[in-house]
Amino acid sequence: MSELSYQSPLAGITAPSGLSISIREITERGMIDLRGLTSDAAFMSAVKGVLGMDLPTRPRTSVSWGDVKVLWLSIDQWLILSSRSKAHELLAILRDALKGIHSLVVDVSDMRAVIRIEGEGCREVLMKGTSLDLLDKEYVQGCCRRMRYAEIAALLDVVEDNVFDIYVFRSYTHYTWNFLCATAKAPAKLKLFGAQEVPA
Amino acid sequence: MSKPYRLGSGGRLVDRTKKVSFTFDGKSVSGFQGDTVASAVLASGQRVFGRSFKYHRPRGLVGLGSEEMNALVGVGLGARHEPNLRATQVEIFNGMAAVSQNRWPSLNWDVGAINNQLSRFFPGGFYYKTFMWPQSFWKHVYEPFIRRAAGLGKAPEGRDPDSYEQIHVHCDVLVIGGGIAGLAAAEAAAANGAKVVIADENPQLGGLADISGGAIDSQSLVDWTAAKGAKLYAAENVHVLNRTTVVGHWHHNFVMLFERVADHDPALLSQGVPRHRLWKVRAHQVILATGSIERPIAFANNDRPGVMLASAARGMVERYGVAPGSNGVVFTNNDDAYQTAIVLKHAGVGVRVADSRARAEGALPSKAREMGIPVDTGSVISAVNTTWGGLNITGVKIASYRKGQGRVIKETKAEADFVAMSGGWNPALHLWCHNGGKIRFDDALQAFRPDKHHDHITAIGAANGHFGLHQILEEAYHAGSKLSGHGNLHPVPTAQQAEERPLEPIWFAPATGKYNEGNKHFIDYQNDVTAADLELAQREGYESVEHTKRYTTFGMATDQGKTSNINGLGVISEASGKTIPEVGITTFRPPYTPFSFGSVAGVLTKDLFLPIRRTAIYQWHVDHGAVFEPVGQWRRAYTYPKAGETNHQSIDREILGVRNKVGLLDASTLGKIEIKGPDAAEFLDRMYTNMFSTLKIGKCRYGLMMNELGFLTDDGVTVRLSDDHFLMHTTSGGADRISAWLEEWLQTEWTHYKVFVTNVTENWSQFAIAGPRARDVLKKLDPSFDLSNEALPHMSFVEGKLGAYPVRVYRISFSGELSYEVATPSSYGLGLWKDIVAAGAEFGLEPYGTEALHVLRAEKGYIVVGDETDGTTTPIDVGLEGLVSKKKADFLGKRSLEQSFLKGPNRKQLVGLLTEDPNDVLPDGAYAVRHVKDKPPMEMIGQVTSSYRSPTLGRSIAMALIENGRNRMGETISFPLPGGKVVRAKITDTVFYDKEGAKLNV
Amino acid sequence: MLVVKCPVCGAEGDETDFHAGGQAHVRRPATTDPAHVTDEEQRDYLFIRINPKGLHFERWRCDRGCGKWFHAARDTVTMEFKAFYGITELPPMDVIAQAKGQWAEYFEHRLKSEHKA
Amino acid sequence: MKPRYSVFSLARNAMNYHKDWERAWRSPAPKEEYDAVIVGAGGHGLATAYYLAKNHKMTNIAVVEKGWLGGGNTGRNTTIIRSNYLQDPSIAIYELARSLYEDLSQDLNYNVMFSPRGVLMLCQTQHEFRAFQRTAHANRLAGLDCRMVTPQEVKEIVPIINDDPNCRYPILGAYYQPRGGTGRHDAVAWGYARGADAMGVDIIQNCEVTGIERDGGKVVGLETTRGVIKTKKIGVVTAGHVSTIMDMAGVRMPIESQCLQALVSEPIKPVIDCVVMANTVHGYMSQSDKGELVIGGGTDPYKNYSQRGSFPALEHTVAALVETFPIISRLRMLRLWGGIVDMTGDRSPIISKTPVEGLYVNCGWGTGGFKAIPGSGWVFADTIANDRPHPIAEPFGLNRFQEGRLIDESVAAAVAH
Repeated sequence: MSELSYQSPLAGITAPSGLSISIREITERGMIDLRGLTSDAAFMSAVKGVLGMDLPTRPRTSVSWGDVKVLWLSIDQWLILSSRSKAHELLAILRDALKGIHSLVVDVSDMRAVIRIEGEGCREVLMKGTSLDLLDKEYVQGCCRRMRYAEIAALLDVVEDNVFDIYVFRSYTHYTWNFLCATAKAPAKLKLFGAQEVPA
Repeated sequence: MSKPYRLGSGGRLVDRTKKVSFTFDGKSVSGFQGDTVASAVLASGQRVFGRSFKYHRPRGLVGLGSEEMNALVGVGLGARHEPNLRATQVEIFNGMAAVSQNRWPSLNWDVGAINNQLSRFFPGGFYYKTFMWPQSFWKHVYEPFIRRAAGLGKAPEGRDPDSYEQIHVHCDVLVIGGGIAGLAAAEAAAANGAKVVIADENPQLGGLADISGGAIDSQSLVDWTAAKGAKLYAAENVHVLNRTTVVGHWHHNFVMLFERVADHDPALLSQGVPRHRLWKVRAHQVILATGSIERPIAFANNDRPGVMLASAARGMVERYGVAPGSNGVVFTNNDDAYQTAIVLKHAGVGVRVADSRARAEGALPSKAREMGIPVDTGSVISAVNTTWGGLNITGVKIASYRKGQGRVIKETKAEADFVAMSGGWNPALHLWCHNGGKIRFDDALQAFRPDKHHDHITAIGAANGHFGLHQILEEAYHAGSKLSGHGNLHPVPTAQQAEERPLEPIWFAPATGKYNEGNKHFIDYQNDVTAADLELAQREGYESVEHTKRYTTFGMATDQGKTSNINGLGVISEASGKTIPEVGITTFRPPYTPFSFGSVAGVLTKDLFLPIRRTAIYQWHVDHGAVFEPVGQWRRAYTYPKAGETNHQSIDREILGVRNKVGLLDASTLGKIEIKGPDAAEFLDRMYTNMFSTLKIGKCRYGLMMNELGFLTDDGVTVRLSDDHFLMHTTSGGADRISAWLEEWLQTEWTHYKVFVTNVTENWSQFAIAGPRARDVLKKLDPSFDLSNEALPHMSFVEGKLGAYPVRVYRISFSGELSYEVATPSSYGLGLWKDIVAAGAEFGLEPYGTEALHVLRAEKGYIVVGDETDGTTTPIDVGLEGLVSKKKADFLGKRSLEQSFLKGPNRKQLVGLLTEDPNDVLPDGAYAVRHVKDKPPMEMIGQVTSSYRSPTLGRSIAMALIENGRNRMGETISFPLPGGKVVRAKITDTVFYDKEGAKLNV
Repeated sequence: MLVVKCPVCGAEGDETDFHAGGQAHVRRPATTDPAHVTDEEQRDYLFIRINPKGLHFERWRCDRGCGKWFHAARDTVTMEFKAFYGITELPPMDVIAQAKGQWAEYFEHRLKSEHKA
Repeated sequence: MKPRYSVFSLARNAMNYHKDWERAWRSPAPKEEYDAVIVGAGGHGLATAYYLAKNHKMTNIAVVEKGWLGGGNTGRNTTIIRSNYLQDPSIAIYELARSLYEDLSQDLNYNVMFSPRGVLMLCQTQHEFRAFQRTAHANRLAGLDCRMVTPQEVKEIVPIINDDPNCRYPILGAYYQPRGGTGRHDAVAWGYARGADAMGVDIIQNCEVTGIERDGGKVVGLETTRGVIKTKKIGVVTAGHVSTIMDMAGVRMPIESQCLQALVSEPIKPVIDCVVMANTVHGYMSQSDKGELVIGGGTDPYKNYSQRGSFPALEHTVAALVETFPIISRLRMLRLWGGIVDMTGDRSPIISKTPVEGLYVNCGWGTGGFKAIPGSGWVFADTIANDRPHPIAEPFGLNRFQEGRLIDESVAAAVAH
């Protein structure tokens, strides 16, 4: 019958004007949830064989190789990022490579929405929703972590300085988007620390 | 008789070139840029700012800043009105509308002032002793009267048009207070490379430096603080916050800062700047540099407009170029207040000093004398004379005094139209105490000082009871250096300051007549608590300071006792013969000064108040006129009424559509959890009441979950994908709760299990296609798998494609009809949904909502956890003992089912109900009684759990939990309803439709 | 608001990023054999709680981090955390030494029985 | 007998500037022995003593208190009084208490300011609506004066409520108890103290219990910071500290002590003349006679004896109330505080004999104790005097936890405030 019609979580919605930073949806991203034991050498090498890189074992870090990026989620859980098409290949290869090894590989490409937050001051904007100290040196490229954002669970990936991807479960997409719009209004822009004007 | 008090020159904070006009009680007032409502109104000659809480006495300005307790004003109009603001903190702007409070009809003529005439009948706690008869009068007569009289300002009208926000900040050192001590500590910490936040409640830094004598490195204190402030603003590792009050200190150095971002400038508000911002600061070290608060002296009628703190009097002159009057008396027990006399004299204001101490030989008193200011030592003010109604001071009486003397021996009249009083200074240690800091009494200061604290907080300067300039600087620079985490000692500048002689406490000045015979020595001004009230409370046995406080309301006004605290303790200690430390002090609680609820809510209002979860089909539901119902945080389509249909008609149509043709339900909210590992099957056996290790691959099984108490918490269908791989469905509300529940047991109890659990709920859109034509609809969608009853029988599963769409298909039914639940990745959900709607059109497919779903399942007697169960219901109660395994050694809740009450007799059991009159629909939750009586109480034997009018059966049906219900089949029971109607219903089994389940296996 | 530190992944943050899970070291008697659990044992397991004013031992979950459960030792008056340790572990000996009353009894008994085994 | 309080006595005393008022209660030293000792001079303990003396003529008794009387949760709660609970045992005890409140001021000759201004429990979800409907049916058949009201009626009763049908949690209706309301919390403690004292009860403040002396399974006395006190009957009524006291007698309790917070706004002229509870969003609000908005919320999720709560718990309450009553956005928080509440496994109280003869316990009122004070004291006094559970107290016995006979009010989607 008809062919596949893809609809991203924020389809049809664009950022309002008058924001201090840029926010937009990242679509068509493939995501695989991988669970396994780092203590299981067979698991670790099987995964390396497929991804061509070691899984990040240092908490709250990510590693990339080519167009694949792996985010550390827990001591036994990772999120593998790629294009949607690549994710389908990877899924099959991984399942195959992990046969007989205690693990769980699930395609979760449709489970989360991805919102990209860019621009000078975006750390301050995010700190209106999280209690993490995003000004700390820990939050540089290669850092990722789960967090409580506004009232919900979110995953933060530091893409580069002043570029963040925030992952939220799909049903919360509009809530998160609206929260960002409310906290990123230009008149409410903040710069923490650094030189300030002396008030009249 | 009032006259303008603006001086010809002076006023550090006002810009005389910029006129600002606003209204006070509708009267136009003009001031200068930099004025507060307090300074501008005072400058206009207006002495009275408001009326007191209980006696409605006229009250004027007492303080200079946030300690102000009398001059409270309402600012703004309509929805932008804000009551109870301290006039001393409100910066004026053109067009501002300010009003006085708690008076009617007007400030100068207030009917409530009758309370003052009758005040002798209203001692502290009087209302506990009367208003008891007749019984009903409290609610209907006395209380409404009291409530109207009380309450200060008025609430705004309508929804707040302004916005608020919050932000989290982390720092090495948080410095609270931008006075000399705070600036020095911040400079030292910053110089050591620490990340520093420094906050001050005022628009400008400097604290009280501008009204304190002395110099630092031969710079004036004003210049020194200005220079240090500029340096901090410029620093890369410092964030300076002005107009920002630190309102509270919580566990682990969590500190809350309340910033008034735009209150002072409506232009900012109209640009969309948040009105207030709440800063949630987590600091490694907190430095408390909050300074000190001057205390009044308790003398007769010390509340008259024109009686103010000495610091306020000189502050008005120095900062705003406003004189407190034309001729005044400084009443003090310390040297510091002589600065006020000196400042007033310089400004050309008439002034004399009454000093309660026998001798005043310090540098400041000597200087005052040299300037020709009359100084009476061993003297107190024994009376304040006013015009009628107490609006204006006409003079005072000065009496000779010796320490401990309670009576006036000789007194002389003195001309005066204002009084500047100083009873000494109290360290502002409120924040020290918020999180349990200990304090101790300092005899030299006659005040409490910080002692021990278990958190990382350090008090310095006046807040720590140190008033000597050199001592303050040394302490501040040391603290800032040490607490920076690096600790290179910052050099300490040298200070020049006149030495001061110690104060002598005076808790109570003798008055003409006896104080408890009519004279009023106010301790807590706003709440009208006098020394006599405190003494009475002690005498009546309310001995604990907390009792006295609550009995008299001392310290409970909007200033929370900032100025009254120590004076009250002094009076109590004299009345009780205890020392002040023995009397103890009431607990300081957050906030330091009141802050807006709007800032606490931040942006979490309106649609952001709590998240709403949407399925991928949400917008389609909206576009097709769905009525929604919240299910947890989800919004689910309740029904889809067509033009002219009521919800009921729409629901009936949807039900019959499923029974006779085919319906489509968005079931995406159902929880979906993948469970995999060698021990997955055994693990499920532990979690569910029934057996899953025996489930065949590709088959589905309905499972029940109990908590450890033996009560039902969730249910759903689980499918076995492969030998070690399961996919579990939970209720819509249950997905997160149950996946966390599974993780908890894996991690904390059965840690040896090799099982992984991943919640994939949101990855899938899932639809139920239910009804006799369901298979026909799917066939049209070009399935990649065999849909026949043989290949895909009831309770089986297949993975494949529908056209281009990857799908998981579960042949399960919650309606009793032929039914498939089809799951596809969420991004394809809307596409597939639309295709199904299109493909189903020719078979009469229509979407149905949650209410139809509930009726359909009720017709089949299927339970809904949360409807048929209520958190105290076991599987046996709802007739599902068949699903409680006898074989399994252990599963959650098994042991509790053995407890005597859970397996006892007369438990409520789930049954069906058919009302005698098929048109009677029992209300949800209606109770059946053992015997109908003509009036309550009646003994209840159970309640309706679900009740509907079934369009399928053309009659009402219901399910109920009835005491011993399963042994009462066929019995008729009675439900007495509101209005006296009694509905009788026959107890049946719970399956009303297709008892043999024939329609499931077609 | 407390600052909690997960001993599993090292994440440190406000209590709102964590989930408080009640008293630590509560034994589930049924795990061994439900049939031989007395009503009293079941009651103790489900309801009876050590409720000390002072040092306490409790469970937390790294709710917005690695998702793992762990143990914490905390003073219920000052709210200071004395230790964070694994969900299958006992507290550090120096912290056990500070335990009082019912907790002291518990650890004494527990250490004895583990010593035997 | 003490001179009675009245408008006349007030006027008489005014004539000589209130010099002749007597103490509201004495400050006695502990005697060597009492017929019974109540541990804890909060509302429940003082009411127990009052009814022991009044109803059971036991006047040789004492109430010992670590701090100052009424200084615990009695003086820290939001003073809500209602009885519209779901479960029969709850209805019985809370309605007994509510009906005693009706004329408590007259009974005690002390104005406790019971103000039956009505309690309105909002229904903001279908599920909550159904749950309250069920409660309404149960309460009606139990003889309570309660009813469901429509959103329009809600708006009439509380004009400042947000009645926008499109808001996050629209008002679908409410469950209303017209004779519920509030009281003056301190006055309840003080009134009972004065009344008990007048009948000869010794109220001994600043007297901390350090031990419970037993002899072969029976209590024989108390060790206190003011010496040993002999007695054969001890009633423990110490709320958040009950575990500590009971531990002295070797009785372990199904109790956890958590922090519950409350706060007040600055005083404003009257805007709301009833108690509104919004359980879905965990907030409730009323207005005191001083004009302060009195606001309460949920408990911290962990043990806390510090009487200082965590801010997030309050934040959600305030956000919820700003949404429910938009005008409060510009009002200000004046004071916030915490109390140590004793939570049981089923969130219902314990009024019970114990395995130790002569030792009785009354606790577990958690977040909802104030409204129960008169009833709780009444049945606990009877239980102590007759050494058997009062019929209304019986379901609240400790044994329910091993029988699984829980009294769970949460099933009515209501919080127990």
